[in-house]
Amino acid sequence: MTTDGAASGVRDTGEVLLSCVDVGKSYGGVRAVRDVSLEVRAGEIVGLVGPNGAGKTTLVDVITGQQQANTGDIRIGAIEMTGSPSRRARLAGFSRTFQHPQLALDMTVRENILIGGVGERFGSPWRIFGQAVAGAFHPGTKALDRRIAELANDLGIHGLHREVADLTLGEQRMVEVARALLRRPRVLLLDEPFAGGDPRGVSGMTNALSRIVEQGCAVLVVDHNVDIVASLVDRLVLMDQGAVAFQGTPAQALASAQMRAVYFGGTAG
Amino acid sequence: MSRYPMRTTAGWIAIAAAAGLLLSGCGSDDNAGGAGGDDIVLGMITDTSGGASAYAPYTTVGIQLAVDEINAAGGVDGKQLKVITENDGSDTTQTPTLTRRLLENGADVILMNSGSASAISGRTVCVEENVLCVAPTNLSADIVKAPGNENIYILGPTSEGIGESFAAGMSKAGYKKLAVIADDVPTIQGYVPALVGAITDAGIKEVAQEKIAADASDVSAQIARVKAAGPDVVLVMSLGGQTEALVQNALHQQLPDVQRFSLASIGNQPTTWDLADKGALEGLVYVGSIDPGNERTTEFADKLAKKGGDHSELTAYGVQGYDSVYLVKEALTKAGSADDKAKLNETFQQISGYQPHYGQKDFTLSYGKDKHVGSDGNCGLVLATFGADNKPGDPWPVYQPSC
Amino acid sequence: MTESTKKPPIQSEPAVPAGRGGPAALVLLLRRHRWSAEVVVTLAAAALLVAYGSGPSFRQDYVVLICTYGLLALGMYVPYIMSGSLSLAYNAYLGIGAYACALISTKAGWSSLWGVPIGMVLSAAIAVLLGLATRKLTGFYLAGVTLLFGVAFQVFLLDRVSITGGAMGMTVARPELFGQSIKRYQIMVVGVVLVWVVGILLARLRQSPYGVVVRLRKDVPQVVEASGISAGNTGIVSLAIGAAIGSLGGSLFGMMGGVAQPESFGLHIIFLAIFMPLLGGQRSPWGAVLGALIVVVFTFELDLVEDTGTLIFAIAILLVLRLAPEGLLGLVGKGWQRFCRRLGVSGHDDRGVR
Amino acid sequence: MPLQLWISVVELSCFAGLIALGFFLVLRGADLFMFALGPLAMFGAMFGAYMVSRNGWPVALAVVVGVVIASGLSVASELLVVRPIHRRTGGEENPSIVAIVAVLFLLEQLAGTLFGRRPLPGSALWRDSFTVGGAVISGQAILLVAVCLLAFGGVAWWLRGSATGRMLRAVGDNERAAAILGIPVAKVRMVAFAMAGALAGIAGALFATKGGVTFTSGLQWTLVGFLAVIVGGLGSVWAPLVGAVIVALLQTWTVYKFGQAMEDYVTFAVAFLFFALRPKGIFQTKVRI
Repeated sequence: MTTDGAASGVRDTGEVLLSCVDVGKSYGGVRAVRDVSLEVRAGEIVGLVGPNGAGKTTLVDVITGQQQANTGDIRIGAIEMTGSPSRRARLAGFSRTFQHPQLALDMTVRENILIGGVGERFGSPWRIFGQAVAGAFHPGTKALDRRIAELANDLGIHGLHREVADLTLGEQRMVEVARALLRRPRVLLLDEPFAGGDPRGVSGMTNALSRIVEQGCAVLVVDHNVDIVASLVDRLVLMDQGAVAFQGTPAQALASAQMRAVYFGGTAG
Repeated sequence: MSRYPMRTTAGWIAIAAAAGLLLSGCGSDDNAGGAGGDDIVLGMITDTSGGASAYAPYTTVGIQLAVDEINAAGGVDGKQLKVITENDGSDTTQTPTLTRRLLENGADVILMNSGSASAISGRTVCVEENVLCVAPTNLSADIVKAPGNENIYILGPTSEGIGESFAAGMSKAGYKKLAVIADDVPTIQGYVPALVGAITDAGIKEVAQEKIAADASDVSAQIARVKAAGPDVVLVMSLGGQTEALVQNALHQQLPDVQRFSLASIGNQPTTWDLADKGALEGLVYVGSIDPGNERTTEFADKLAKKGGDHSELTAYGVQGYDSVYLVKEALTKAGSADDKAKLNETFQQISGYQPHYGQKDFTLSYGKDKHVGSDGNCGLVLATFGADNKPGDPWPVYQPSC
Repeated sequence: MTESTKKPPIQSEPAVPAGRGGPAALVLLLRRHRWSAEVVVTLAAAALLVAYGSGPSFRQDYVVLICTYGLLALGMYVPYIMSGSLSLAYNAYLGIGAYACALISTKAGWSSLWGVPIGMVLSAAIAVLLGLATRKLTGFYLAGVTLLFGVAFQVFLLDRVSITGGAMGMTVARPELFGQSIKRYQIMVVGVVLVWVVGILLARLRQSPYGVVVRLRKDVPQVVEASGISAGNTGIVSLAIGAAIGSLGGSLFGMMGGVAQPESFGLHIIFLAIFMPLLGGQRSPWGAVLGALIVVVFTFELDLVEDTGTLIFAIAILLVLRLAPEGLLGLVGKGWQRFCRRLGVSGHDDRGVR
Repeated sequence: MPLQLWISVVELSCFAGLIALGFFLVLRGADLFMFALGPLAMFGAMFGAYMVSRNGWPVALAVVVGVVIASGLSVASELLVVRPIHRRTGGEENPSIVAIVAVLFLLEQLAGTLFGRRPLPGSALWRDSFTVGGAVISGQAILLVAVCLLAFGGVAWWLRGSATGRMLRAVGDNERAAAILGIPVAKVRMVAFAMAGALAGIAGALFATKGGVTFTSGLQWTLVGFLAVIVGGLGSVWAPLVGAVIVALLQTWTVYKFGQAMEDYVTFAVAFLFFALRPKGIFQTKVRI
């Protein structure tokens, strides 16, 4: 499968929305992430690939603020994120999906999406309390519901009032994407969006992604399956043993020795 | 509205079903309310499962004995007495509701045979419904404290009376420093201030006051504190049972030379005597209401023994239950019928000089508009001692309350 | 059976199936106006309750007890059922509500009605403090430490005689409004109205953004955080709301009974508080109210053989937990879905938002 | 403090320690706080006391049967209530807590209905008592201490030396991982519940002679054991015992110094402080992954 990152030249002019510089994270003596630097620009899709145990998940956790980096510097737009809790990342314009869909199974599709759009209303304890009081009297979700309906339509999600438990895994991933997109993020991180999905889900996801980037969003796709990701992204970042092994266009990456070494072992030829 | 979906598809159906259930409950309740129109109904709040269940059954036996006796003798003005009961388990949240339910089921008079706290919780009902309420065994003067006492009566002597008797006895015996050990049950804690107040008013100094958790398994810390305070007399207050035994054993062990006093509960509970170590109760003075020299008491004891069955041992509770029914009978006779509840309350207040079956020979009960405690003086009490066999024995030779 | 046949994506709302006009149309109508239906039916149930309480006077106590327990259960609803924080100090909140009314009327000489807001604010404040101190705890540890708080509170009521009146408690003066003392019957009506209003508000709250956030916090707290919301603060606010509602129930109870006593606020309250919402059903605040109704019926009507009411209640709880985790309303809901399916319409509201 | 109080501290420590050891086993084996252990201890003790006082059973027989019943009920609650609910909810914590609290409530009410709601006196296995330096030591207290030390030593040896013991620790650390490794998770959990129930039964039977037992005693007993675990932590088998000693010392000293009412305040304050400052107790477990 060969794919040429045709549009990459144009998109290079976009501003840098996510940047990691020399990020490192170790547990005890184990260095899970070593001096990783990468950046994602507006309107660009970057794939972060590597085999299991390459340090992808740790890097994602560090970027999202779920774990704190030992060294290095992470920025979303111009905002320094290092050491901030994950909810600050969201307020800086960062959205994500999860490797295992994080959805409340006994709640509806609409409700699971809705939370993606209300973060700024819950900024402080007092505002949370205000939301509780207001919520008891007036739902105040008219505009949000319209946007949810639009998004659902775009992403091909049907039956907003179904319980999430009734959805297929592919549909659940779409719900996560909708949640992440509800408040038009500047940076979107998709964590293994294709794992376990059916082919229809993959094509839906691909369509959705191209629309998202058109709106100037920076997208980072994390996956261990290089084949699917390569067809989709402008650039690939290959991780191995905690460090970046290769960066470049998908075509370059697939042809590279590093890729072969990482995926097929040093002896493979 | 459709924008506002409720996922509780069936919530309201269930509510409707529940409401239906309630309605059907309406119907059955009305039927259940049919206490025979020809009977005079005594509604009794009792406790078979809570804190007062240790003594309430004795009272019930006394009450039933009196009712049977009166019915056998032709009833009151040709009408038979009938007892209906509700169990509140000493849970004061339930008492008012159950009291009202007794009234709904036809009760003409209420007997409060549960804890003092229950009586207090239920007395608002007595006033609001203007119905005569008698608490046969409760000792707390708070039950009949104004305001809100218009319809409730106790027999007495109250905890204050007990305090006065203790005070007089302790003074006469020359004690100076008192230590109090009480369990933390609300009923007992309610007695503490009245009792201790009366004793300290008599010039005896309170050097220690200790609380014991009702389900305590260890009292050594409290006993050590008492010991450190150096009292020459100790007053133990509990509902009886294991807690009392625990304390008495420890006192017997740790402060063998200090005189001990206790409440009626230990005198009335043979099971507690067995829990105490051998000889641990010897010399203990308790305040009882049973005077072996009172002929009326022995007469009652004989009837009770003849009747037999559970809880037919002679206790003050049984006598007081028995007497409370006869008090009610006197009011009923005077009022002519039970139909006018307000009048029944008034005639109860006219009772004077009733000779109860407990206390000393000269003891009488009288009531009045402002006299809701029946006892005419403290000779309703008897101070008795325990013998070496852990059983109640002779009257305390030092002092006996008088009227 | 393949994935796709098992879970067909439901495309659009079917029209009323041909030839099944009557009942199916009714179901659709009800579903479309579910919210109005809920208001109407619960209002009718409240009216029935008032009608029931208009009979013999013991029923007024009965109804007020249902309302007290109803508010207690509704107080558990937001923090526990929706938000997943199992804080057990509810005997304290109920007690604070009752004692606030008692203290304000006996010590300050004001109308005991002032005790209502004071109790609510005080309870909420204590809930926040407890919540802040235990914010890192979950599950068993939170349950344990709040239980200890409940024990300490009861000891406080018994022990601080100068403040709480000790074992015998304190009287709560008949509440007065504009110089008029409020009658028992009126208190009962107010109680029913309170439960209904709180129930309706919580039903709305459940569907509001706050409700959605709080419920998601229970299952997927990391999503709440990733959406820019502090899961911890959301939980603490829910604890405060629950405590205030519980305190409201305590005030109602105190004003009706005319007395606040330590024995009314013992640990048995905690058991009731946990089990009532589960018994009735977690999907709706009305489940909590239904649970309260069942509890009162159990304690007063089900002493079949002496003193077995609570035992039967305990067994019922285990059976519900084991066999009908959705509670009684859940069972009814299942029946409803089956009924709808037989009519050929889906019981769920599948329409997208248009 | 007078010598007599030190003896009380030792007795209370051993009792709380035994309950806490039960908690420790279930926490280690199933990652659950088995709050119903106190009521299980109560149930065993009430059964024994009832049989001795009403049916004239020999004390030893009543104690043994009581312990077997406590252990059996513990296993039954795991099999019939806790495990099915644990499984249905995918190991969520709150439903498990509610299930255990429901068992606790049921045991209380069952005991109240079967054995009556009034306190029953426990019967001593060893009725003698000895006076040492003015303080009285009952034979039963000596028995309690001996059994306590034996139980702790035995469990420590079992955890380290036996295959099941080592599996127990693995399951509690990560049930899913243990299942993947082929450890019989269900069996290990059952063993933990059975042992905890038996320990509770022994503790209840031996301690009931001190102050009798009522159907409501169980909750208090649970709280004492809970506190011991909170203070001691889970870092070592002996941690619950250390926690129990500290709690017993503090409670006895508080009552001696300030009277009964302070006990519950101090109890709550200790729990509160430990939760706020050292939530994993004195002896912490090593980092789990």
